[in-house]
Amino acid sequence: MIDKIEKLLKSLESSSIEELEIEIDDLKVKAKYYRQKPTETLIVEKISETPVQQTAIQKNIPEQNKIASENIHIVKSPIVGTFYRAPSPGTEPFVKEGDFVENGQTLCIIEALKVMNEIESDAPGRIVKILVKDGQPVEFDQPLFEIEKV
Amino acid sequence: MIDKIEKLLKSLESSSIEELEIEIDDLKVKAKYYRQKPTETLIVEKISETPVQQTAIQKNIPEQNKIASENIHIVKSPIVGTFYRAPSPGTEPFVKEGDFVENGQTLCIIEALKVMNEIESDAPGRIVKILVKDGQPVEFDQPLFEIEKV
Amino acid sequence: MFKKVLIANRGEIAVRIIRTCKELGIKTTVIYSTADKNSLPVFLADESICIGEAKPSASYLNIPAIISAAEISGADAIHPGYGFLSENPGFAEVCRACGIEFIGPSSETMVVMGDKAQARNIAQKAGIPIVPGSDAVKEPKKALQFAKEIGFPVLVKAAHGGGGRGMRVIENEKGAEELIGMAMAEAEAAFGNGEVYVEKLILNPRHIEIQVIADKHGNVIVLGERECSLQRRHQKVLEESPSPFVDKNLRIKLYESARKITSFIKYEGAGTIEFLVDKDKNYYFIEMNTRIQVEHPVTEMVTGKDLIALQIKSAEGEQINISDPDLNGHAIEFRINVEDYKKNFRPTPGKIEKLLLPGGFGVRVDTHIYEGYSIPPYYDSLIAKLIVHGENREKAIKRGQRALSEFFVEGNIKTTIPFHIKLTEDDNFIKGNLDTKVLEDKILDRIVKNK
Amino acid sequence: MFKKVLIANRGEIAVRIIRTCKELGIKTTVIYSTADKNSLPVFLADESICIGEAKPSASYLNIPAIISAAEISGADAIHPGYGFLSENPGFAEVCRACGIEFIGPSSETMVVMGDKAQARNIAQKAGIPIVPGSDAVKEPKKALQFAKEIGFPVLVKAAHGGGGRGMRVIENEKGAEELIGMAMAEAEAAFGNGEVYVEKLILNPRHIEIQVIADKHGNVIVLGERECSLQRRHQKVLEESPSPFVDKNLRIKLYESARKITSFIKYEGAGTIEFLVDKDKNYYFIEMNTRIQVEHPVTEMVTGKDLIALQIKSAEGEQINISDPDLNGHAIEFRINVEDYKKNFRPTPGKIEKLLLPGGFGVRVDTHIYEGYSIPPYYDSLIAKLIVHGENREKAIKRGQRALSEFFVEGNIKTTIPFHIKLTEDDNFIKGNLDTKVLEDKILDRIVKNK
Repeated sequence: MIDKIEKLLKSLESSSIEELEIEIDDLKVKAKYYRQKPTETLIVEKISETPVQQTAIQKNIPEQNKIASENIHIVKSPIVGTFYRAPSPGTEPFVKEGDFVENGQTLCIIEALKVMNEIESDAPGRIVKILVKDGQPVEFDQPLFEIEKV
Repeated sequence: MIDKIEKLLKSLESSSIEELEIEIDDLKVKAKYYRQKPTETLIVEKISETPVQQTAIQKNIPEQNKIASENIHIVKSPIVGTFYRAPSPGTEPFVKEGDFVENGQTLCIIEALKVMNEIESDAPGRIVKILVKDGQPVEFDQPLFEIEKV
Repeated sequence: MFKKVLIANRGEIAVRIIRTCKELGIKTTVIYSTADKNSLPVFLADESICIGEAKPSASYLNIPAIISAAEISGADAIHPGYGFLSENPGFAEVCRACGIEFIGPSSETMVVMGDKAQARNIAQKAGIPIVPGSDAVKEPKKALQFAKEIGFPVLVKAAHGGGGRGMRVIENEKGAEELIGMAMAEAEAAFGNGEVYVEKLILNPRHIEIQVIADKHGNVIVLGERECSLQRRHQKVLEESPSPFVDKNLRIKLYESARKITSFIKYEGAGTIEFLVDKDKNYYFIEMNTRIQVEHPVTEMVTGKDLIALQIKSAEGEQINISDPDLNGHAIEFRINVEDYKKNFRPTPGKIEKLLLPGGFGVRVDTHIYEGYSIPPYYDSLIAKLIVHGENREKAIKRGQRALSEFFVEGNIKTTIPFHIKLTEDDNFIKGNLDTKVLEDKILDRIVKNK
Repeated sequence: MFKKVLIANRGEIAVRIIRTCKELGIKTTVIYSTADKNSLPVFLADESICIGEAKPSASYLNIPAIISAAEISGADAIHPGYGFLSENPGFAEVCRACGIEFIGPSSETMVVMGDKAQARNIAQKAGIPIVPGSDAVKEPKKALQFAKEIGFPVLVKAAHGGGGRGMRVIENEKGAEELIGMAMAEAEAAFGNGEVYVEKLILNPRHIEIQVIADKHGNVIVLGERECSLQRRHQKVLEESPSPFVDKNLRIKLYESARKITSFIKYEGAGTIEFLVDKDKNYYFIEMNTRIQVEHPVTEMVTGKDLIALQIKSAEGEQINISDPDLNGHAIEFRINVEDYKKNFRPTPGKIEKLLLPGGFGVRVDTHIYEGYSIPPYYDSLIAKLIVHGENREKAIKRGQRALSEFFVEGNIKTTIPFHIKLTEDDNFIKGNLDTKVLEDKILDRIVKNK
């Protein structure tokens, strides 16, 4: 078994895995690789980053790092489509800022290919901010809601 | 079992694994490798500099920074040409390693355009090292002599 | 004219398409996966939409996400590039069902030409030479019978897939049936269909292909041939145009055959007709690629025609009534991959710390890399295409050597640049003595061992 | 054939020459100043020799040091590039006296063509049209008399220098003598010789030049014209070939004149004959440049000929017996300088922190910059030449716009890239309504004020 572990560890040498944990029967292995981090100094960062373009869609994405504080959970879009706050035009929105939501509660609809996809909250808490506007196109992984965990 | 672990640990010597934990039955092993981290500034330098080519002429230039210690003075070539240690073929060289020289004393000749240019010392001291060979082409600013100030 | 084109691809071909769209005054939207957030196409396009995770099935092969992105961006056409969904008739179908023009031929054409057996039939009906061989067969015995009829050696090939899987060379009758059975099992495992066909094996053939552009009005333009014989594991490594082997007489015949089949199937857009050519200059249709190809720039360099522009023009329904362009000079494309050629061309994705791209007269670089770019490990290893043009083949080779010598890529990666430098010094290459096996049989060993 | 060429220059033209030498199998040595230690030519050449301090007089104009470098490197020829010593007859003389071939014409030719008055005389003798005007004159009164003879407006020009110093436009007789006197005083101060000549002023002329290559056997090849009318303070900012103004008839006449004068002076190497062309397509010889020019790539792009290679071939004494090449498509060169065009084109040397060079079909970049390079403040501000080629002028402009849009240079510098983007959108430029004053009179203000 150890031989197999050895083979596995070596084979991951040039991967980007940083930490690995394996438990199999009674064997438990934890490994941590040294990965050269590209963020060494400010200068390197500036050099190595292509400025990300401001597109119509990206423009409205707040900087994730800024808001990702300890208590704030971000609900992101799992698909590309159009964001709607209410089940149909003219009806009440699913949620408003300040509302408390349960895990699994519907937060919005994203329409993709004429299908209305209900997006559910993946954490309970209070809606602090709704990051996109009704009818706005959203891309994959785009932050939609800030939820304060309570 | 310990043998196998030993083998495993050694085999990972040249990997990039930094930390490894193994638990098997009642055995628990924790290992931490020392991985030399490239220092940050070094990388920046490497990135931003075009590698200077090794030409026939430049190959013989010692790294200036290394030798430029407090007491060492470097006499550099003021012109492009061919370096000669002696006034004419077969005669004694102007100076040898170990010699003490005065400010203004002739150290060598650099021939350029059929003209023999005598190069004088611009500091008094002991010749520690002669950095180019007799008959070798030299470029502008090329280090010729190391003189230890006394 | 299209107002906005969505590019359903990544890497250098996405950059390539953006460039022509810009020149045509068409807006561009690129889709991208989370792994390509900092990629050059995302930076260069007018608009970019993240559509999914890194793995291709979640992003570049994710049809619903791509269509949804096209809808929210308001694109009126989709360019599929090469690879990914470019030869997927279902995708073309969905695009059109959603009112988005798919820049490529009809899905019906893609279905037919995507099936080797059907494509052979079509070629035969169009009256162009094909490699003597069978229809798709299921039973090993029947396959053996065909093999005997056309004579050994023969090639057994999967009828419903490519890439060399399910492919077997059978030298003679001895053990032939078992080998055929194995090929069928492989094909079944790889493509879900065990049918194969049996072909006469053309010994040491050249792979020569003809570029065509057809509009929706029946005009077919032929844009010269490409010599693509230098291959490793059926992957092209270097292409050129014109072929050093094709003379005027053969060119006329290849042009005529290419035009025939293109017209016969009422093809629309850019397509490539691949031929095997034996040492006596007999040629045989093998397949048609219904998309733009990696190596299209060599054709652009010798014809002066922008193939992506013509492809878009065709999709827009415009008339393309130009005559077949003359071939001017000679062009060579070097595919630069992040691969360690000394270690069996193992991919080496990583970060580019230092980059100098070659430039100057007669040098073109199509690439998506830049200094500081990290090559993600999820996609193919092509990082740049270096294309050189010269007055003749000899000058093009010298220019290629010069350009390769000033192409510096540094980082924790290896590229095939040193491999190409050695390839250009190889006698077989310099003399143009090429066939589809020459690289693997005669050149590779010498290069790897540095002789 | 030369075995080793020493390149007595720096920057992009040094890179340009290294490239062709590599393609020809000739070794290269570059000389450099201490300021250019980390420059691209030093990196790309086979060999490099530091010859002096940063200031040009200590290095790139330092004839003894350059000759000494050539001797220790064993170079058999020197390429002077443009600027620096390229039009210095003394340097050519010394090279040859030391047994080193100077890649350029004879020093006698350089002397004659370097003197405007002599060059005019030669042109007249060779039977090609010159701007009506005087010989070199010393006395203001004599100059005035000539002015009256040929009619106002006239131009008074220093006979022994260039760059606009000692130059005066005189609209009419009133105050003419004083103005002439001032011009003479300026010429005396700038060039140590107050002689001027008086010329008929051609109103709103175009600057159109003809590229020639002549071998040592009397063959003269004419390689099309270049339209260089877009100038700011007599400095070219953008050049193209062919000229949108030259028709077949005018081209024949310009070719004939260029060939006449080249043959007449038994010219050797690459040369450029500059003409002014008025709105009625009358043309007048103004001067001949006895070197390769910055804008030579546009000629290379439309003729397919490598001018540096032809220049070297000529210097080697080879026969160049090709016919005048046809002009294929259209090429435009954008000179990219580190200058702040909004602040009167003030130079802004500094470090390049981030660089993306344009690429793809029909795009050529001649440059010596790279990411991380620091532009020294001692030399001129040209950092790159972007050359685009298209099937016609309209397509070349679109391609230029595309290429400029993807050309990113970041750091504590400003470049003229945004200036060129606006220039390509200017109506005068798009319509080809060009003359030597149009940029300053009609375009610049609008661009700077961002109208």
